[in-house]
Amino acid sequence: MTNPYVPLLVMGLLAFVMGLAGLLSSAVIGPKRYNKIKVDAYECGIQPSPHAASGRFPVKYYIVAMTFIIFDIEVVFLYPWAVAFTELATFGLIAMIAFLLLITVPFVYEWRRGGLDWD
Amino acid sequence: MQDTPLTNLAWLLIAIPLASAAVLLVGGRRTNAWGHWLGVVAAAAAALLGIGILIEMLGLPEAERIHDLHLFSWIPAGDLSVDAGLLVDPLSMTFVLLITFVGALIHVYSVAYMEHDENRRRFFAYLNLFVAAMLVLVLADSYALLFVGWEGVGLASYLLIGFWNQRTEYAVAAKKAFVMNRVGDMGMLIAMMLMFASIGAVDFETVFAAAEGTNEGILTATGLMLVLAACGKSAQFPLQAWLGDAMAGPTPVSALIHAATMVTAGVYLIVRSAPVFEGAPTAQLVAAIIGAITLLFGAIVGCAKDDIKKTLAASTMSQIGYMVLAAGLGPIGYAFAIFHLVTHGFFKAGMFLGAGSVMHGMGDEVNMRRFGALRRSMQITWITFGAGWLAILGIPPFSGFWSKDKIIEAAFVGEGWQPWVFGPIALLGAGITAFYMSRLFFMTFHGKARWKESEDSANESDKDLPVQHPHESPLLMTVPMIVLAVGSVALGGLLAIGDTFTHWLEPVTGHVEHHDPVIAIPVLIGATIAIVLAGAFIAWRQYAASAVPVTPPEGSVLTRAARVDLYQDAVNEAVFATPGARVTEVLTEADTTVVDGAARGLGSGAVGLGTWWGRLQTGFVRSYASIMVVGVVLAVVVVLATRV
Amino acid sequence: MTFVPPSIDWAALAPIVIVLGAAVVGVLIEAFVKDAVRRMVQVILAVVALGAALVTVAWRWTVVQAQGPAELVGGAIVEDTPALMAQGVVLICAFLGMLVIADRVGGEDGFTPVAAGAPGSTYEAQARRLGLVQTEVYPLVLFSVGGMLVFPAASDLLTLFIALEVLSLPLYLLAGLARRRRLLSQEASLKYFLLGAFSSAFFLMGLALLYGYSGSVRFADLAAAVPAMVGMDVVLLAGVVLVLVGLLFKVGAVPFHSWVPDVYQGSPTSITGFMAACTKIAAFAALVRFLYAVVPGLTWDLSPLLWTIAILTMIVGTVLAIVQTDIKRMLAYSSVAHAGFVLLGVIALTSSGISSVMFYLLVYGVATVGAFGLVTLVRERDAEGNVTGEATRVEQWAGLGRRHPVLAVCFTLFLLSFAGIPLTAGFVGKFTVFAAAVEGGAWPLVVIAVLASAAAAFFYVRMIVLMFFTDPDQDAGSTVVRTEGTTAIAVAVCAVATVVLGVVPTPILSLTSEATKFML
Amino acid sequence: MTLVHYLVLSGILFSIGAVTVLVRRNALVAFMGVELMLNAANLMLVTFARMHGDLHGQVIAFFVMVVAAAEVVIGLAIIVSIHRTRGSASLDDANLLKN
Repeated sequence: MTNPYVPLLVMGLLAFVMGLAGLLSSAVIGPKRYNKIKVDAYECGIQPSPHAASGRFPVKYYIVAMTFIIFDIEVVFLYPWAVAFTELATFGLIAMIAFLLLITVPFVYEWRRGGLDWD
Repeated sequence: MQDTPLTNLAWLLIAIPLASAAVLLVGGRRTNAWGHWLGVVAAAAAALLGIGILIEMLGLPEAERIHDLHLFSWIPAGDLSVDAGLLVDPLSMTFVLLITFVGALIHVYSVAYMEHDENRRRFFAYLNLFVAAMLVLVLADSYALLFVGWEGVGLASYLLIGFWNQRTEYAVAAKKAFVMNRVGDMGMLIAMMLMFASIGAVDFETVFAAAEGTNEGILTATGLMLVLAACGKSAQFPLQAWLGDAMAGPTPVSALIHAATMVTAGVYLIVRSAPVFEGAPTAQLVAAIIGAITLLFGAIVGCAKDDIKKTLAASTMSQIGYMVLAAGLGPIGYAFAIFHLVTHGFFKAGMFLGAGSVMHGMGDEVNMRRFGALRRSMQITWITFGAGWLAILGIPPFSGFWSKDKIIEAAFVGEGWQPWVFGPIALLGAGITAFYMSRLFFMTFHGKARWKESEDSANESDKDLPVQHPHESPLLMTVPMIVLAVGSVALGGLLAIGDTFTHWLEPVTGHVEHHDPVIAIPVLIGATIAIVLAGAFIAWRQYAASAVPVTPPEGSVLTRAARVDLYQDAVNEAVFATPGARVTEVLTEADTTVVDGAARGLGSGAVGLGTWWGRLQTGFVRSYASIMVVGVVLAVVVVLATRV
Repeated sequence: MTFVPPSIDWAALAPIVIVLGAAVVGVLIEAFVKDAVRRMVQVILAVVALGAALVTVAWRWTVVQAQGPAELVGGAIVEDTPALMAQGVVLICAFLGMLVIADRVGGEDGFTPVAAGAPGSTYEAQARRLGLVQTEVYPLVLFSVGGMLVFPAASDLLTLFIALEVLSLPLYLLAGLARRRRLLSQEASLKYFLLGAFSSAFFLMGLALLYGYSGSVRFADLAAAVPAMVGMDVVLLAGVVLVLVGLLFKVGAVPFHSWVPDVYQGSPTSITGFMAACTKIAAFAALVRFLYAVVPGLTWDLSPLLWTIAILTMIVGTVLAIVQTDIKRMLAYSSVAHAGFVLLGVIALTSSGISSVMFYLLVYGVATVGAFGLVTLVRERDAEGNVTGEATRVEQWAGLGRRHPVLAVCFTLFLLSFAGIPLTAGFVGKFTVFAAAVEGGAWPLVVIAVLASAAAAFFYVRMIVLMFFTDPDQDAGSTVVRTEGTTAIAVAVCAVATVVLGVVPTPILSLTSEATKFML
Repeated sequence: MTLVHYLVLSGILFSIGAVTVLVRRNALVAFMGVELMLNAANLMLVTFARMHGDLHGQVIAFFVMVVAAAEVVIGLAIIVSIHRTRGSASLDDANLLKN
């Protein structure tokens, strides 16, 4: 068995077993005192604001994050295109323009539906 | 080859009742006024066409009497292609005539019987549907198309048993029948798969041609599965439980479906599959054993029932046991099985209609202990029922004598232990049959009346008796009864003398040399008649000459056992359900109207498994993810461990 | 190294381009069209796009019949008859499903007015008063259908992965948009998303392993590399198994099925019908292509696994369906069981296997859309007699056959088809699949399948008995609401198809068997 | 064969991600586990690309990143809306649908 991938499989299995062992041992040995605080998100020691149902949750940050991701994706593809710009020639240019236009569509949607208004 | 214009129209046999059913169902209330007559006309038209085809067929030489009509290509799937086609031959024509003729009579009868039911139109639609499906079953030229009819009659029977579905127990009975039939259907499907796997086709022609060269193991398995299918449809042991409950349906339904036609489909299946059984003697023997068990079982149960319809149902079960026994005896029995099937179709349907007539006159009472001395008020019913009674007893020259006696003779044919087991059982069954059918007849029509005409007849002993005004039924009901009675009297002799019927079936069942039974024939006939008369005499002593108590006496162990169908439900319970008592609790919660018997076995097993597995469905995403991971790991391990 | 731009045959891509293009236009409509007419515009756009795509698929079918199959976009997608057949079936079911989705049953949309509003909040109540509609549903469905169209045609693992995500991501959102029982709906959405993402991670790992094994993700290259198993077979087999897990998850095969009941129950019913039908069709088509195109050389290695999964799927689906008391959940488990039956045809690995699978999927898809469409119509009443959410508890359907015979008869028809009773499409479907499996030598599976379908008849029949033969429970009274007509049309089409395919299946069967003629 | 170490690392990361999904109760953390699995696959793709001297693996990694981003957007939307409804993002609180 000189297969170079065997260690890989063994490691994967080991990692899995370790993880599972931790899970099982904590389930078997550990005391079970679950409460709300213990399972809730950690917010820098401040009590997490519960029942944000009335709209106090800052959704705006989430929308900004989402907008960021739109551009993030854009850049991921712009880099390699820029590197191989000359070789890809017209085909690359047209494809990229189409891609950018498509990326703009959700952005337009967000803008028209008021996602960019802070207040 | 001669021209056969009528035979080529055989598809109309199915199309006519089907179209009528469609009109009645789609037309809705608008057809209420004349719908029942449309149903009658459709059945009668099919019967006339059937007679036409028969006449045409009689005009042909024997070798040309088998026609395979191709309709259309139904399921072309890879190597398997199933064509829808009709097989018109003496065997299927026998059934066509029985179904359409008896069917038409029962349609007529139902016009009066169902007169006060607001859903009479729907009832006729279902009846027509049943006739169409039954004709598909017997005319099919492949197992696949036969299966369509098979399911169709199941569905129609289910609709008709549950027709008076206002009452829960009727609905339960309907469901029980459907589910037990499914067990049989499973056998049918597996048999088809086996044929496809070994022979590569499911049409009769190819299968039968190839059966000879096929491995005996496969043929045996196929044959056993076919027997299972027959058991489900024909209420044979151990799938007999549904037939008694099916009596919850309207009486014409019991007469048509649960006596004359549908329940005999299993016999048809076995006879039709003769070439398969030819190569599978074990399966054949199993069929014979099942027939023998059922014929005794039904007869014993019949002795103790007080419900007139349930007694007749038990008797049907027992008589079909005779047919299955005959079919299981192989070529010597095939023709007799079908012959008995035909005569039984007549006399049993006649008796069911008679029972319906009695119930009609007695305010829907079914308990025979509340009848008695009805012969004066219902003379036509009495006479017609009497004809059926003498026929089933096998008193010469009534129909039953000619057919049942042949089966008893055939049961005594053979070598080794078999004739000495099957023969006496068949003989004993005839005696018991004589006892319980006479019991039914005397309790109903003879003896003292166990009801009174009016409230003030003031005899002290009559105080608790119910008031009844028995009266003869209208002409629409009595005429079919008379026709069937004539059949019960004469049909057997007519077809048996000179072996007409056996010759008629020869193109299908093949010619069989005469075999001598292990006991001489005259002795057998004498013994049969003697034992029958003895049974009838005992019944007369007990139920006609002496008073019948209105409340059933305690009875012997056997009687008590027989009253509860020889504990069939309890046995089913013990075998299937008790091991999973906890499981059954869950089942009851999950489905309070669960069917009992074998269905409960299947259901409770499945429910138990379901509940157990359902616990894995905790609702926690993380446990779902764990199941997936375990699945992935196992999948990788399985693949890597079994790699080649 | 010079770059050769791939030639793109736009005509061949037309079905996909039409659907995805309509989805993008739908997003722009969301941005620019006024509230009042937006819903109408979206519905028309979606229906027209699906119809046009269906017509285009039919046209491409004739082209492929004449010119043979072709590779598109540099080999990322193939156009051959199995792909077109699967696309056609997906589009038919999506079209019918769209009719159900678009229907404002009982005068109200099936979807929440504001998905972002917390259930029970004043914000939500306000939106409801204003009569807002979440019309994003329509472009989302179209995106999902776009993914489903690519899925069966993908011929490399990357395209397959992208298509998987394009079809799944919108469904995760759609699952959470129910108008009523928002908590259940959101929970369904979360579960579907998390487990879906989990399974696609496995799929991706499989992709990476297969890439490591062969240096390519093209199906053709992979197939070519399969025989050369020099000490690398562990990687190959692990990769294949992981990719299969991703596909089997979408199909809902045991043990990757646990999301199915929860998601089907919690999702808006019209969406459940759509995804139960279309996702399964697309995923099975992709599974068939993967098994046939990539790993025929591994049949012996994979068949123990596939057999086990098929058996488990049939048994678990059937058995669990028996104990359900919720109609949507019962149908969900029955769909798991159906996945098992379809797997029989897949395992057969013959050309009749492919055609039987296609036929079965069509039959199953049509009955599923119809059945869930009917579930949207049966509603509960609260104490004041107001119509509220769907009456999904089984006992609430008691006696429906007497009050609404047409509805009950249609539902019965679908149930009979699921149960495989002859003269319904389901019987022919089961028959062809079983026949194909027997032909492929898998007769023990067929025996189990026959047993399972016999047991399955139990709960279908129970439902029929309940509808026709049981007296309605007064407290659990249910009522049937009016449709705008589209659901009625969809259900009627499904019912007619169920009968026609059962009685005269020949034309469609010959079509599906032609589907195996041109396979790349 | 130092490249094999990357594969081992990727396997470990993948397993850690999978175990995270199984173990962590918080929906966001569980979701991070999924992302870890995706990125482990990415690492493997890139390593294999290097081993085969073939760029496809790297291109695929780009696509995977896009898909992961899209998944994040949708996953966050779902988790946020659940959090707003229930006031917690615990996966174990969401078990109305079961059996």
